[in-house]
Formats: sequence, C-alpha cells, structure tokens
Amino acid sequence: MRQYIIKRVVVSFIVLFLVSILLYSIARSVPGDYVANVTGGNPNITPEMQQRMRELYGLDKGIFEGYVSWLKDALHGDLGTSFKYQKPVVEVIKSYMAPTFALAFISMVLEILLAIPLGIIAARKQYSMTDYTIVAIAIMGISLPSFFFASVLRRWLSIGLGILPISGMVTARANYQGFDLFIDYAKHFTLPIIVFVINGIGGLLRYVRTNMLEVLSADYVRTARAKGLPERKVIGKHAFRNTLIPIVTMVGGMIPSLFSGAVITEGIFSLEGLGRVALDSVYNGDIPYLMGFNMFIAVLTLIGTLISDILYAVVDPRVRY
Amino acid sequence: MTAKEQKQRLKEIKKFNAKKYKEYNKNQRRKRAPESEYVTKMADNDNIIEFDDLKTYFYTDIGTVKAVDGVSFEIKRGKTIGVVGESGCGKSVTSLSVMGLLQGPTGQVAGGSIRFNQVGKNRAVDLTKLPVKEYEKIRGNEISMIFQEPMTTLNPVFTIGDQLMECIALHNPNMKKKDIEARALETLEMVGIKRDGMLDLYPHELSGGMRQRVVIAMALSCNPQLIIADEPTTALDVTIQAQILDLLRELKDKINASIMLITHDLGVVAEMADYVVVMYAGRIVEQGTADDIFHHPAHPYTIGLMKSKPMLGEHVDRLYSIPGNVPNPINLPEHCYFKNRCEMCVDKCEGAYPELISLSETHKVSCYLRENEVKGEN
Amino acid sequence: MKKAFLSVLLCVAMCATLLVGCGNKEAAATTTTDSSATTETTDEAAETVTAPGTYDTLVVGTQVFDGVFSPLFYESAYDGQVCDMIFTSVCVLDPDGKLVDNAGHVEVKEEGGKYIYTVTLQDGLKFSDGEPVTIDDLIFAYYVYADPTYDGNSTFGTLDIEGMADYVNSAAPLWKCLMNATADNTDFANWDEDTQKKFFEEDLPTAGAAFAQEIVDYCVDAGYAADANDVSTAAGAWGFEVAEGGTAEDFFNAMVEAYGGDLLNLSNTESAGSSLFDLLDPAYTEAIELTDVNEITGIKKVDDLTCTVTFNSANISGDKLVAWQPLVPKHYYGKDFKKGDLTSVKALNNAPLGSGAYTFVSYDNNIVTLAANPGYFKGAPQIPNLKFQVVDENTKVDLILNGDIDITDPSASLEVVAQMEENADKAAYSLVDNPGYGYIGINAENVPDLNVRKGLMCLMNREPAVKSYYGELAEVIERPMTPTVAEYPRDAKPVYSYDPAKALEYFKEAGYEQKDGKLVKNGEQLVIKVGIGDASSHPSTPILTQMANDMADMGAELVVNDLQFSVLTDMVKGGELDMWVMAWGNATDCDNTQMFGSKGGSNYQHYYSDEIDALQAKILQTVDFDERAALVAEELDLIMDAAIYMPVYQRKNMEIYNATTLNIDTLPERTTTYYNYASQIEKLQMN
Amino acid sequence: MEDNKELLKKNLQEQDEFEKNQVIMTPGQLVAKRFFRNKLACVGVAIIIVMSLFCIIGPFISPYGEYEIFYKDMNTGVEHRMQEELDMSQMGINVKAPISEAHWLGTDTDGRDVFTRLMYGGRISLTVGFVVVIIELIIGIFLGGLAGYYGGAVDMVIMRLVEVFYSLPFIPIMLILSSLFVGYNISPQYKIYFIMIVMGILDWAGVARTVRGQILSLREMEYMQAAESTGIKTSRKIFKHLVPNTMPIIILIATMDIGSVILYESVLSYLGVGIAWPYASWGNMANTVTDSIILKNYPNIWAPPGLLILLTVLAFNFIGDGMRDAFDPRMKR
Repeated sequence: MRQYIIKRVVVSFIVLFLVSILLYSIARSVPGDYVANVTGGNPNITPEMQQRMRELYGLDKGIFEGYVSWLKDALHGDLGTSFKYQKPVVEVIKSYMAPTFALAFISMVLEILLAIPLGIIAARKQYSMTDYTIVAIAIMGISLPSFFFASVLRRWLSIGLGILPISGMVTARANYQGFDLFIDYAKHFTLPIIVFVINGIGGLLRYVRTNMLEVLSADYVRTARAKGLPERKVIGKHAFRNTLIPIVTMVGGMIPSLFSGAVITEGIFSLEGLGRVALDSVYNGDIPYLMGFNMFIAVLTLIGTLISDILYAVVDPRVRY
Repeated sequence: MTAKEQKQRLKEIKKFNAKKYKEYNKNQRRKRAPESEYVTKMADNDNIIEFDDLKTYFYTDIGTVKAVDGVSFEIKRGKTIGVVGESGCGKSVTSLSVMGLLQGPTGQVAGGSIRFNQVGKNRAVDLTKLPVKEYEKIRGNEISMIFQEPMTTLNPVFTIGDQLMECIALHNPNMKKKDIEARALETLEMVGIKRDGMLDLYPHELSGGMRQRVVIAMALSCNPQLIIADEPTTALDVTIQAQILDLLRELKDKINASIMLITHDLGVVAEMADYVVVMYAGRIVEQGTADDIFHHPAHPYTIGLMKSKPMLGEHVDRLYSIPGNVPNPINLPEHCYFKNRCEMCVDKCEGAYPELISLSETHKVSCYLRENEVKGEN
Repeated sequence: MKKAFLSVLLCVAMCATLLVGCGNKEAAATTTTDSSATTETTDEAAETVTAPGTYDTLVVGTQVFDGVFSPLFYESAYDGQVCDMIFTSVCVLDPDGKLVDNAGHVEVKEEGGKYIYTVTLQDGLKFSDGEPVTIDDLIFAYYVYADPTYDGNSTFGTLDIEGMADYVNSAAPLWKCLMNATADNTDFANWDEDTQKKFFEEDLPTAGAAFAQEIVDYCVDAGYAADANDVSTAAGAWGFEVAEGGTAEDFFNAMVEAYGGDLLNLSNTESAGSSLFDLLDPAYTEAIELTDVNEITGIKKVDDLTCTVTFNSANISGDKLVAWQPLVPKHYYGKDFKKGDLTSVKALNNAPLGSGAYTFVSYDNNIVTLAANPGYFKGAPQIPNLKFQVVDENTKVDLILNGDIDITDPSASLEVVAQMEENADKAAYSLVDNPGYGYIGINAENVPDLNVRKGLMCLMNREPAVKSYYGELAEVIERPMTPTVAEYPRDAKPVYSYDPAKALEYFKEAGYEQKDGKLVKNGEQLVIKVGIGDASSHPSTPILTQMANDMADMGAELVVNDLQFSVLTDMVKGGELDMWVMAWGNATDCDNTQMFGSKGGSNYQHYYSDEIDALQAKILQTVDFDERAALVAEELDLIMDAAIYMPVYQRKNMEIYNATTLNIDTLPERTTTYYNYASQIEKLQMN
Repeated sequence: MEDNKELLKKNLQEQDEFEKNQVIMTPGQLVAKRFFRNKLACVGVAIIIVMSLFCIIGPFISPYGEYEIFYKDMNTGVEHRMQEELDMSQMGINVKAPISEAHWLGTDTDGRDVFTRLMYGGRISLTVGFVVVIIELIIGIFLGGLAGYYGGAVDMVIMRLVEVFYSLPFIPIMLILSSLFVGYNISPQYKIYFIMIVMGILDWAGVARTVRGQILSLREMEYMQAAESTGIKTSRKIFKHLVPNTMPIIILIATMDIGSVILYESVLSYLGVGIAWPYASWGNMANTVTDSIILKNYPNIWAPPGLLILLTVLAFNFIGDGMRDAFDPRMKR
C-alpha cells in the first residue's frame, strides 16, 4: 500500500511536470508585443513588473532555458506577481481561496449526499415514472448553463420572493458578529451552492444510476436475495458498497469542474473568491495570476485523483497494490 | 410475415405485456397477506416440495416465452432429484421460481403452484402466492440455493465471514455474535475449508473451488430443508468438479436435506440423484428413478441424451448428437415440441402435445410412442 | 485493518484541508443552513430594521475596488469615492462646477506675468487622530505629486510652476541621465566611467539591436520581409536604408542617424512593441539624483495655515489644480518620505487617515467600512456607519428595491427610470449630465487618406441608435467635447450627416473604384478594422451594423471586433485598430491637449496638427470666457474637419436612492454633475 | 429407418420455416428496439430532428438577415428595413420590440429579429457541438487506440498525457487562451474556428481513456486472438477490428459530449471569450438573462435561447442515456 502511494505520488509529480510544461508553453505563446501592450497602458504595471514577467516566462530566453528557470521559481513558490494586485500570485491565491473552497466542498458534499440516494431510487425503479422524473430533472440541471440558472433562480428567490440575498458575502448593513455572522455567510452562500449543486448533480446521479443498474443485475445481488435478506439490506449493503467503487473514482475528477464553475458562480454572486479574481484577471490581462490559478487547480486535481485512488483501494478489497 | 404485420404483432405484445407488468407491480407492492392466501396442504406429507402444473412465463418484447410450461413433480424428504435438460429448457427457471428470484416484471409465475412443506411449522405454503416478508423468512433458511458461477456469486467487497454470518444472523435473530461465528466456522468445517483467518478473507483471495465450497457452506449454514443446486460444478475444473461432487454427496447423507440438483451433465445426475426429471423446452418429457431413466429411457429425447454421453470402455466413431436445435421458445407449435428433431416420430406426433403417461409407479413419459407400451403392459 | 485505519486518516486529512481552507474567514464551513432557522433570522432582522430611527448604516453600492484608498495614488473612481469620504479638500465644486471654499480658500493675483495663488486653511481643523491640520499637509501632497518617481494620476508635476521642472528633473532613471549626458560626458559625479562606457559601447547597441530585430520580426510576421535575417528588406519597409546583408545593429544605427541621436523620440516613434529602454538591463531604470534641488521654489509656506503657489504662466484651471486637493496628514504619510522614494507613502494605501466626514475602519468581504468622524469640521455626520459594497452592475436596481443598499448609480436607461417611477414609494432617483461623451475615433495613421475618413464619417447613422437606446436620457452631440463644459459650442451644426451616396463619393475621390463588386484602390479592397467594447449592449452597435451593411453594399468591408474593454483600450493605445468606439468621462474643463495635442498622451488617433496645438495653447491661457469659448469652437471645428473623431452622444448619469431607509429630504436639493449626496454627506439622514 | 430420416429432414425443414415466421430480430434491431422503448430517448430524437430542421432550413425561409437591424419611424411607428432609403431624422431603431406578426419573438436590444437569430445561433451552436466532438473523437480514438493496443511505454506516456489534460480546468484555460486570441489579433470571423479547435484539443482525454479501456478488454477476446493469428497488419488490427467494436461506446460519448460542448460554448460567450458579436449563438443570446431589466421585462429575448439550449442538451442527454441502456444487454428486461 505504501509503495503504491509513493508510486502514485511520483506519477502525480510527473503529470504535474507535464502540466507545467503545457502551461508554460501557453504562457510562452503570449506574443511579446502583447505583454507590452497589455501592460504598457496600465500605470499600475511598472517596467520592473513587465520585466519580471518576461523574466519569469523567459520570453527573452530559449524555450528550454526559460522553462528551467520558470520551474525553479515555481518550485520556490514564486508564480510571478499579479499585475492587478501587485502581490505575489501565491499570496493572492491564499487570500482569496476561503470562499472558493467553502463553495466547492460544501457543494461537492451535498451533490454526493443527494445524488447517491436519488440515483439508487431511480435505478431500482428503472423505466418507472419515478425513474423518468428523477433522471429528467437531474439532466435538466446539467442542460442549462450555470449563469442562466443563477440569474433565473436569483430573480425568483432573491428578487421575487426575497428569501435569499441577491449577492455579496455578508449583509453590509448589519454588523453581525460571531454566530450571526456565520448565519449571514450561510445565507449568502445558499444560492450559489444551490446553483452549483443543480449544475453538478446530474452527471453524478446518472453515474450512480448506471452503476446501480449494473450492480443490481450482478450475481452476488441475487445471492444476497437468495439468502433471504430484505430488499432494503440487499440494496443498502450489498449493492451500495459495490456502486461506491466507481463513484469514489468519479469524485476526484469533480474538482476541476468545481473550480471552473467557481469562475462563473462567484462572478454572478459577487463572491470574492479565486474564480472571480480569475475572471477579473482576464479583463486586466493578468496573465501571471491566470497561470498561477491554473497551476493551483492542476495541483488540487492531482491531489483529488490521488485521494480517489487511495479511497478506491479502501472500498475495493480486490485492489491490492 | 410482412413488416406491417410484424409491427402490428409487436404492438399487441407490448400492450399485453404492459397489462402483465401492471398486475405484477401491484402484487409486488403487497408486503404481507393473510395466511389463508398462501397456506395450503401437501398432496403427500412425505414430500418436501410439490410442483403442480407450474407455469413460468417471460413477457418479452417479441412475445411470451413459456420457459416453464406446466411442470409437475415432487421431491421426497431427504431425497435428491436431478433435473436434466439442454440449456434453455427451463430447469434454471424452475429453480428460480422456487426461490422467487425471477427477474420481474418480465418473468412471472403465470400459473400452477409450488407447495413447500414447512416441516418445522407443520404447515405447507404455496410459494407462488407467498408475500415478500414471508418469502424472506424461507429463503436462505428453509430453502437455500447454490449457484452456478462461484466467481460472481460472492460479493467481492465483503469478507467470507461477513457474508456467511450475515445469513446466520438473519435467520437466527436471537443468536449471539460468538455463536454465530462458531456456527460459521462449523459450516466451513463441514465443507472442509476451516482454516485460521478464513473468515477474514475476501472472495478474490480464494480459488474457484474454495469459493464454491463457501457458497455451499452458506447454503448449509441455516440447516435448510431443501437445497437447490443450480449447475454447481459447471464452472469448475474437472478435478475440482469431482471434489465438489464428493462433498455434496457426503453432505447429502450428513444433513438429511432434500436436494434439487439442476444440471445438463448426466454423469453428475447418475452419481447423485435418486430421482431424475428430464425437461425439454419448458416441459417434462420424462421422469423417474435414476434407474428408470438411465437403464430404461423411454422418451426419444432421453434416449438421445444418453447416446450423446461418452461412455468409458465403449468405442464409437463419432459421438452422437441430436439433430437440429432447441426450438425458439416463443409461440411453440401445438404438437410435441421435440417432434421436429425426433428420429422416431410417427404420424400421431402431428396431433396435440402428448399427455404424460405412467410407465410404472415411478416412471412417467410424455410420448405417443410409449402409449402402446402402457397398454401392452396393462 | 490497515485499510480501515487509512480511510479514517484520509477523512481526517480531508476535514483538515477543509478547515484550513475556511480558516481565516469562517465562510460557511458547514453545510447549508437549516432553512427554518434562516427565515427566522430574516424576520428578526426585518423587524429590527423597520423600527423607526434604527437605521444606522448607510450602504452605498459601488463597483470593484482596487484597494488603493489614498487620494494621492488611487486610479479607479470607486477607490476615489471612498477617499472623498475620508479626506477633505481645500476647495470643492459647487453644483455649477465652480470652485468654492471648503476647508480653506484660494486667491489668485497676477504679478509681473506670474500668477500667484494663495491658499489659506481654516483654523482649528483636525485629522481624525486629533492632530491639527496645517498647510504643511497640503504642501506635502504637492511634493508627493511632484516627486520624480510619482506614478499616480495627478498631473501636478507637469504644471508650469516656478522651480517645478528643476525639481521633477532633478532625478531621473539612469538611462535617461546617461542618454542626456551623451557618450562624451566627463562628469562622473553620479555614475562612474565604466558604467557610461559599458552603456554606450555594449548595452545600448545590444538593446538597439534587439529593438531593431523586433521591427524586423514584425515585418516578417506582416509579410514585408522574408525572414528574421532579411534586415535590409525590413528596414526598407520601415523607411530606412540598410545595405544588403546588414545586421540589426546596422538598422539601429541607421535609425539613430535619421533621428539625429534623439533616442527617446526614436523609441517612441519606431517601436514595434517594446520601448528601446525596456530592452535595457533593469539596473538602468534606477533613479539617479542629478542635482540637489530639494525644493520647488514656487511653493512657499507663509504661515501655518497659508502658502503660495507661483505659476509662470496663466492656467485656466490653476485654482482647481492648486486648491481642489486633499489634505493628507504629513505626520502620518510623510514620516519616512524622502524625495525619490514614495514606497513609505504607498505602504499606507490600504490604511487611509484624513480629516473627512468618515474614518476608515476596514476593507474585507468586498465591503469598505467607514465610521463617522465626530470631529469633522462641518459637524459630525448624522449616520454613524457608512459602507461601500461591491455590487454587480446588473443587480443594482434590485438591490435598492430589496433594501440591501441605499445609494447606487446604475447606468441610466429608460427601463430603469420606468422601474423607479413604478416603485416611487420605495425608491427615488436623480439624473445628471454625464461629464463625458461617447465617440467613434479613427486612427489617422492607419487611415491616412482624409477622404476615406470623411467617407467613413458619412456612414455613421447616429440619431436612431442613440434615440432608441437612451431615449430622453442622451442626446446626439456634434463636437468632441462634453456639453457639461461651459465652453461647449451648443449651436454647432452637424458636419457629417448620414449619407451613403456621399460616402461613396468621398471614397471615389480617395481613388477607390468599384470593380467586380469590390471597392478597390491599387487592387486592394477597402477594409476597415473597428473595435468596440462589449458590443452586445452598446449604443453604437447599431451604427456599426448599419455601417457594415452599407460598406458591404459598396464592396468594402467593415471588420467589427467585439472586445473586452481592457483589450480594446490596449489595442487603441497600440494603434492596432483603424477605428474604435469609446467614451470619455470626468471632464471638468475645456482642455483638450491630452486627446488632440501632438504631445497628448491620449492622442490615439495619431493626428498631429500645429494649428490645433497653437489653438490649444492659446485656449489654456485665455482667461476671458467668451474669447476662450470662441477659440474652443474654432479648435473643435478643426478637429471635425480632420475627420478623426465622430462625437456620438452625451448621456445622463443616474443615481438611485432607497426611500425606505433614507430620508430623501436630506439629499442635496440640486444634484448635478458636480454635486451629489457625497458632497454633503454630513447632512444626510436615515429613517 | 430410411423413412424416418426422410421424415426427420422434413420436420427439421418445417422447424426452420416456422422459425422464419417468428418475430426474429438482428442485434441491431434489438438495440434499436430497446432504444426506442425508452420514451425519453424518443423524445430526444424528435427534439434533435426538429432543432436541426429549424437551424438548417430556417435561415433560408426567414425573410431577415442574421444581423439585420430594423428602424422604426418615431412618429408613425411604422417599421422599416435597413436597406430602404430612409429619412433618418425620423427614424429610431426598433429595439426590444414586442412579439408581433413581423417578429415572432420580437427584436433584441440592438433591434434585430430574435427568431431569425435563433436559427442562425442554432447553426453555430450545433456546428460547434459537432465539430468539437469530431475533433476530440479523432484525437481520442487515435491516442486511446494506440495506448490500448500497445500498452507498456506507449500506454504509460499517453495515459499521463490524458491525466495532464484532465488536470486542466477547462474554463480558466479558455480564459488564458482567449488572451492569446487577442494577442494574435484573430479576427472575429475566424475566432470561432479557433475556439472549436481549442475546445476539441482540450476535450479529448475522456474519449481516449474510454477507448483505451474498451480496447484493453477487447484485446483479450477470442476473436481478436483469432485475428492476431492470421497475421494482419497492426494498424489494420487496431483501426479495422478493435476500434469499430468500441463504436457503441464512442457514439455514446459523442452524443453526450455534443450537449456539454453546446453548454460550454454558452458559458464562454457569457465570459466574453466565446462567439463574438455580431454573430449569433444560442449562448450569447442567452447571456441577456444576466441583465436584470431584460430578465424582468423581456422574456421574449432571454427565454427562447435558454429554452432551445435546454431542449437540445436535454435531448442529447436523453439519447445518450437511451443508447447506453440499449447497448448494454445486461440492462434489458
């Protein structure tokens, strides 16, 4: 097991290395005069920063040489200086990651908690009205762009009914402290999370359903029934544990889409998170931040995959490393 | 058949199936039912189970498949019965009908009854009418089943012990954990694989033969009255097959349960069975004691089967094979299903499906050829 | 067993990351709230706030902050909004845009061709930390603006104040010094001989070669030259002669020769991307103290509350430049201030301290929190708390109607006005003229032919677009200047009206002819590349649509680039577009030099005319209003004749108020371009 | 005995004939049968057919152009088209016109016919969907096929590459690439092609992974070993024998992906890096929903594109689901 983890970590590093090459070459393909253009007109950006960016991406050096020096910097945690914030990218990421993480992880947990039972119910009643309804609603959730959902839901829940705040992270008017502040945060995060969950649950639910269908026709489920186990236990224990295996692998893969989604959701709801900053940096030509953000997500994704793989071994005894 | 007709036909089938499914779903929803609905009387209290004109149909998209079409036989207490036939003849479906494990709503018991003698409770129940809750008490407890494919019948993510003890705990709710474990070990010992740490192993850590033994142990764990073994050796190596068969035979004497052995392998039947039922296309064509069937086969199909079995010490140029294929199970003609492949068929065979006729007290056959024999004897 | 342990470990690890992720802000680390609990709190909150007299926080909806809350350095108007609350200015604008006394007074008198401004402060002013306000604080601001390394928005350092140039130029980046000193310099007071030698013999030629190579590469990309070594052809395309087989260095030398050694000019004019000096080693950008001028002679402290500023020449907005300035506490910002080093001042950009109506509390969660300054010289503000919250443009109206915010400025449209009228019980609004205008500009370098430009002008159908987009909220203007400026010639007639036939005539005059359905000259089709920001919601979009259609009919092509605003700005600045759609804002006077002067920093149309320059210079020194207005009209006519700027509209700005929370009667009686709620924030009350 | 043989022969023939008369179906027919029994899948197919007709044929029927604007006489309220000779002093642009006979869904904020733009927009959205999926299939099948067939080092390298592309978050990467588009001065007409290519390149990893998995399992199958023993060329083996057997799953992925690509296009348009003005796509038309005034007052502008996206993506998903259930014989009842 330990050996396997070590092997996986090594492989992750290799992948990360390849990702970095890819990202670096994208940064490299930014035309030089574009850097000058984008940065030249902005008084915030000093020639030093321009120079720093050229240096960072080695625009003045050969590809190989440039990459080596960039990698060296990156390994030391230097992903460049954000043009917009005039701070090291790593610091910017640190200071804005709390809302993004909260949003992403709560949504992920909710998605899993909802998708699994619903997927199982749909599978149990394949081709029934219940099945059709659950699947149709879930797929509808993934059939509209998130900004569309967000706008319409906000129109309905916030502006129309006034149940939830329209945007922002806290109620500006009130000076909440302690638990009230926490509740206030929660209220502001509810709508973004709903949007996230609606948008993410369909894929997972469908996956659960398909796997459940597969498992339900497996021999060992028939065996379990032949033992006289009540249906509840057949599904809840024997079938469920087996559907869990593919689901675990899927969860690790959800991370990139969660963070991609943050770009839109945070923008719409004025949440100060990494996604919104990323969106702003496009408008500001803040390439160092965008690169750093992508690198950050790549690392998270790899960690997610790693955890998935390890969990995979935990839930499936057949997997031995 | 023109395309239009076919379309029309499919539409009719669909409509018909929809009706059947609806009925089925309605029945399934009933978890409990008054005892009077399912408690019944055995024809002979010596029997553990009696099949009476059992009809199990599959309502598929292209028509109704009569997988089991009016099968009647019984199993005596403590006896072993072998059910023989080519694949697709309905023998597995018969066993699943007993267990109530048909894939609903497509597969349903369409008629007849399966009377099961609950010796302990001094009553008999009709399994086809049993509500789900009652069924769960019988499955795995009074009737247990050994499946064909040991590789997939065990749940890969639970340990052997877990799966074994689960069954014991379920049917013995008052048992303590320690006793359950002891019982599990006992059953493992019975099947000859008791070893330290055995209970903590996962199925994938065992060989095929070992797994089948675990499956058998599971079937034995609650002292069932009836064990249904559905091709228990087919998926195994020849040497392992022999071991498992030895084991089964050994156990048969030890546990005093009835065994319903389903197989296409006549050799296995010859070794194990007291009685033999030969099925073809969902119907019983011949039944009798092992002696009756092996030494006095009456039905042309049985004869064909016997001929196709290689015998030690006999020289044949070519192994015999029954000509033709098993007929398509949908909309079978009215006449004898075997007629088209039969080498001995006579003009009378064109008529209605032949009745089952008794050749002796134990030996019954369904063939026009033998009509005269009965008469002759009489 | 091992596995079970591992899974527990993993769960713990995951929870830990989650906690770390949410550590600094307790942002909803748990799952969503229990909905019943949520509604309860909402009800409570609603109850508490509807009781009369309980609103104690004014929330202003604004847009993204840069977080630079310093009146000396802020760039974004939204940061400026916050600064206005925290700092006081000596003088401010009244509703008519005239400079009036605030914390002090300014006077000007002419003395021997020089103009002396005397600034006097009120006595008894205090900063919010209790320190008294003195004239040193104002002078400190002047010195920050005039610092050789100042890089903020203010143009104070360029004013014609006595001694200003000496002070500003008393230090310069090393390369500039070296360049000015030339290679023959023998004065090594500020740098040593080796540096100079290395600069002129190695680094400059290297940078020059790189600079030239960039041009060559550009030519190669553009297809003018075959490959990167084909310097000769590329130079030819660029207008220089370099012998066959010449190197990039030769090319550079050729350019140096052509510019007579004026490298600054060379770099600005010829650059294919990088400036020549960007290509130098960064060490050369360090500032070098040239002279020990440590004072601006024109700025003199008279006493603790008075100073004078002496201008060498007349400046029509001199009073504003001198007195419409914030009082920044020198004892706070200037502790470590040295000439040539503003870092210590900038370090306080996120912790402002002033003498304004409010004091800074915090900036987090996208909200700037301010508290009333009890010692404010106009009286303590009535509303104890003031918050600026970043909101989305699209939700501003809803936020007001929902009561989340109290004041904000959505972009004015007929629908918003209608919605406000509909909700007259809940909200109020005011409309003021925007001190700016929208225009379509043409780059005279990319479209050098006047007739082509005129033709393009004749294809711009402005009225229907502006009318249908803004209705009553905007008007079509005929000269490139905002009508809120008094000098704007209100009776100006349209120069180019929409007339496709006439446009075609112009094009033909320019030498274009229609061949096979294409409008061509020398075999090349007329293709105009235009940039517009966020086209899907832009009033000028229909103009371009019609234009593209008409040009397609003629056989020409209009390539419309829908760009993000920042990108559009960059492309306009980089001269990459033939035509662009943009707007100017925040104009307070009739000074046009930035946009139309030959040396103007915003002269993106690259049209240079001595005549216009002369007029502009004259305007800036003409103190008499009527005379000045006439000159302005003349200047604007010249600009129109050059067909480089098509003014499109001047619209209204909107401010909307939450009538439930706000006592609307305490808003200014007259809200104008120059005067809004913020101008008398201390009088504003809440219900 | 002779007699009997004759009879048997006759009887066997009889049986054959009888079976011919039965309702017999080929595997393909069975799949189709199972597919069409799924009601949602049928609905999906119907929607896609209608949408395609709407987008392909629609523009030929519509009397208006994609970016044609309409003028309105401010005094009389009579509408004019942009080609007419007009007295411009009287004209306004007919923006946000309500639903009328001339404009079935009114006009948008720029005075263009919404209904017509829906047709053109659908063309773009569907084209983007199909082209991107084709690109990702080409790359994915090729690399997945190689990885699955050769295994070992080739597999290792390709799978790492797959992981690399998995770790790239789509939207943020598109944000960076959009600055590249700007940097390289790509004009709006060509931008859409670049977007399609880039999306295809970013999206192939899933296909490759699936194809590889399929091929790994197929390779072990007997028929493949049979093919192996005949000594046919490797490329032929991979792309003639192995890949076609992965077709069902590939078609499945393709169907599902078309839907998600259409969604991605709309998100990109929302972020301002997608299909640029003046070209219509359902995505950039649906963006109007974020304008709260349009959301409130002009459902005829924002709802139709949203609805079409919803229906189309839903349809592709339904079809995909139906196909999966139909292809998988274990799922039959």
